[in-house]
Amino acid sequence: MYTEKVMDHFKNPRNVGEIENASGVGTVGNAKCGDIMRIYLDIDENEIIQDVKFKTFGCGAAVATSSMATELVKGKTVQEALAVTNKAVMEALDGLPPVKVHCSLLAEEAIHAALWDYAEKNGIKIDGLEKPKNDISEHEEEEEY
Amino acid sequence: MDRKIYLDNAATTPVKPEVVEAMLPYFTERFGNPSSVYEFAAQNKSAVTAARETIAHALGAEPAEIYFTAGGTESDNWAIKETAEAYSQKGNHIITTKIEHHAVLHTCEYLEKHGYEVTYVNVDENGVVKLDELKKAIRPTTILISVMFANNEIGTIQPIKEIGEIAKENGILFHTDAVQAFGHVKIDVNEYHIDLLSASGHKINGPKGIGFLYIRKGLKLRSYIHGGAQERSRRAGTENVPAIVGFGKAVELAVATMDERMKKELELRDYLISHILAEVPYVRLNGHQKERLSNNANFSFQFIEGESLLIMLDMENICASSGSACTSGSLDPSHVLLAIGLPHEIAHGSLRLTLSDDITMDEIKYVIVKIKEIVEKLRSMSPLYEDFIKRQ
Amino acid sequence: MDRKIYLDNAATTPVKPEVVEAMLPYFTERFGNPSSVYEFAAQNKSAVTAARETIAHALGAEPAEIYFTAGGTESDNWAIKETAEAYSQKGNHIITTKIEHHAVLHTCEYLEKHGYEVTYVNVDENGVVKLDELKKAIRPTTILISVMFANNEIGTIQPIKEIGEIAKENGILFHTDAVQAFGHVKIDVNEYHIDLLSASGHKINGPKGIGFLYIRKGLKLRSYIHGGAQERSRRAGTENVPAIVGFGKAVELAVATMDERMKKELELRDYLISHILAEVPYVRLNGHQKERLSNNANFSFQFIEGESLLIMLDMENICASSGSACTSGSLDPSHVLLAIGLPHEIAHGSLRLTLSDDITMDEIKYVIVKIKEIVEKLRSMSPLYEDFIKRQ
Ligand SMILES: Cc1ncc(COP(=O)(O)O)c(C=O)c1O
Ligand SMILES: Cc1ncc(COP(=O)(O)O)c(C=O)c1O
Ligand code: FES
Ligand code: FES
Repeated sequence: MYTEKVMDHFKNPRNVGEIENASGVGTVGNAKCGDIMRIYLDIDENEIIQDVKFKTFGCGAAVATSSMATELVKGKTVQEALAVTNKAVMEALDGLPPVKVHCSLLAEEAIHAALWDYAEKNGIKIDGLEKPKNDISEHEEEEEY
Repeated sequence: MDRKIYLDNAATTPVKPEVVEAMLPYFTERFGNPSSVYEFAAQNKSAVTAARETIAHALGAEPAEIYFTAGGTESDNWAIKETAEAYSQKGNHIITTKIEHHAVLHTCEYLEKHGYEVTYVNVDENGVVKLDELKKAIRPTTILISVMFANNEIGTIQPIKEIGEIAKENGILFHTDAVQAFGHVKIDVNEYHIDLLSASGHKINGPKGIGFLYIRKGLKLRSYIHGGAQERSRRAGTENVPAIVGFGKAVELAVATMDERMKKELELRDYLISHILAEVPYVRLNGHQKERLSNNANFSFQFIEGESLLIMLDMENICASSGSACTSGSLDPSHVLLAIGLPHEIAHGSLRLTLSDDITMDEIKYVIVKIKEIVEKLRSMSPLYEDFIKRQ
Repeated sequence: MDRKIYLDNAATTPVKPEVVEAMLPYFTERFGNPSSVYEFAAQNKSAVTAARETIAHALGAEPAEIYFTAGGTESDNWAIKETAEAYSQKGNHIITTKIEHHAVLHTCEYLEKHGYEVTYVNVDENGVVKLDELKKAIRPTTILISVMFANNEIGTIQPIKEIGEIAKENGILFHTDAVQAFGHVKIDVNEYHIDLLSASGHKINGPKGIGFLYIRKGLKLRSYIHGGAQERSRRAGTENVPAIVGFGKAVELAVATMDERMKKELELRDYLISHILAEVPYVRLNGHQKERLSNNANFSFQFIEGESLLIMLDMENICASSGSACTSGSLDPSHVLLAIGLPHEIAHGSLRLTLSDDITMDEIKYVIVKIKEIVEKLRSMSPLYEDFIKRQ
């Protein structure tokens, strides 16, 4: 069902855990599948993401996309991290089954939520960042024949 | 473990070598259409008759009451839709339960769009249908009660005899989806007052793509699949002779080994259940403690999600499932687990292990160890567990 | 002849050894439910995908347009009933022909009892549907035209492309029962404007109990068998993996050998037809002389009755049929033979011989000799023949 890359990230997820006193924490869920993802960011004064950790209550794809997303944003600037889309995460994993596309949205949204938290804590505004939704399930549509 | 430990026998089972053996000649040599005039093919008719007799015998039914179908799903569709059609003069109300298989539920939903009314009776926290609610649901227009014999997810066995009696007293037809029970539990259609019963070959080490519907003699329901005159003009389509022969063989074996098999499965299952409940924190057993299939164990592990658990078990060579296999395309938590009262996030962390008598006690011990390890690992990654621990 | 000469390939065919070979591992080893999460079973998904691709390719269709069913009959039921349901807003009229298989005819009759109107178009004396009549039958409320690709009794191949064009010009869906044609004749669903197509595994040396319905992308029709989410939520029931794999293999072989097979069958068939017509008096060939399946010969022998003929042929080790196998429970003469204008008593004396490329020219010669002998013998017993001779 999953690609080798997905399985690799699932078997050995990178950056699992928590960061004490993180610069930003974001938690998002998908009410439809019930899955939840949390991202911790440690951002330095140059707006560079020094460290990132995640926790996920979710399916194989959710675990793998969280892992890959943390890899993709680590060491990046806030603006660069903002540009990491779910598509980029999926491509980095060599793709996901159609029913699992929404799981990668969870990763994108969790990063945005953590960045939003960081911006709020520091009273700054990040260009192009909108207030994230807690529940991403409204994106989804029915399968068509 | 080198060997794959297959604990998903409720999804499907391997075909027994004896069954394959019995089927083989019917592919290449005795391939003829049993409806033909020539001897060579007409012989196949007796092979079909023999399988029908074996099956009828296993149910206390008559051979003429057994109609072969392409599986449990078709049988369920046939039983429910054609009862609805045949008895629509009498009424348009059907009673079923909230924990039926989708083959029953989606069929009932289809009928609801076509002028029928359906009551979905609740079950208690063990998954047992609430008989008082069922009785209260009966109306003068009720034409059918459809309650599954045993549930495919949580294994709970229903009080079929009581339900059959209620149906009989009220002059209502009674259908039971026995796909999970047939060959695993003793069933007598007369003792239990069953009018219609669905079963499927591949759940009892028979082939896929074959099932039957038991239709009590005298019932008016007609064909669901229209066409040729096969199955006494009630189910059209060239007879699937190899699969029918294989199904017959599988039933023969299942009946002959039932007592011994149940005994062995019970021992394994009870060891598994008691150890998981004792050794893993924040876990619950789903389904009835006693009134359950001898091969079914279903747990909910708090704070973790089922699919991840399954993949990790797979990495350890353990095949299991979370909810029913045929719904795994869906993201919704199992309707059965919601019906027994589990909140969404707990329903999500469910694990179904369905054994066979092929499993050893050593394998069960290995499975217990692995489940403990994996649950621990997944919890360490879970934001829900983190929150829970912090709240302590 | 020691060897049985099987000339009833339109009823069913032996499963090819390569097909059995391909299926075998899926019974006992790769038995898993393809909807499962674990790798071992998920692999079966790719086996199903591969079969779907082979089949789609053979039709010029896309894999996502192929839905596996339990056989041709189910496919016909699905196509017709669910088109009727899905497009009932547009109208309630269906056009079909008088020579369809019972899987289509009885389905249409069922719909007639449920508020639909069906026109059964006539065929000419060769069994070709009358296109002018078909065109005239079209109404603003016509939602479906269902015409079989090739007839199972007399072998006539219909002008499918023209019918497809008529359907398309009038914005009407077009279904074809290709159970007898698929794997025997080249079919391209786009070239022929086919929207729905039924086929069955056991008519092309594949297993029984498996078929498919081609559903053109974008069509609204929904499930006929309700339940689990298999076949992209359009056909419920645990996938019959061994049969699907076997079907795929059979299609692969049928496509690869089609030209050669047709050439050989044509030679045998034309020899058979020309010799029977030349050597037996009072006989006619039923069906079109040219536009017919390469393996079909269908004769009517005046003054004799089909079943006696079949039994006597069987005594000479020749397996044949009279009318379609699945109607042999019935005493009525074939509706197809009546539709091409045969009087009852001549329709009764019909013989269908359907060849395969497994047959030798020697066997055909033997069959011709035996038919001559038997027809003579039966005529010598026939009061009709006696009257006829006396009238001369
Ligand atoms: C209770 C129950 N009913 C019906 C079915 C459907 O049976 P099949 O897949 O053979 O059509 C199943 C299994 O999938 C089942 O467990
Ligand atoms: C033209 C035609 N349609 C439909 C069918 C039914 O196919 P099956 O017996 O595979 O259901 C047959 C054969 O029996 C046939 O010849
Ligand atoms: S199914 Fe919901 S996150 Fe994957
Ligand atoms: S005399 Fe036997 S079928 Fe009519």
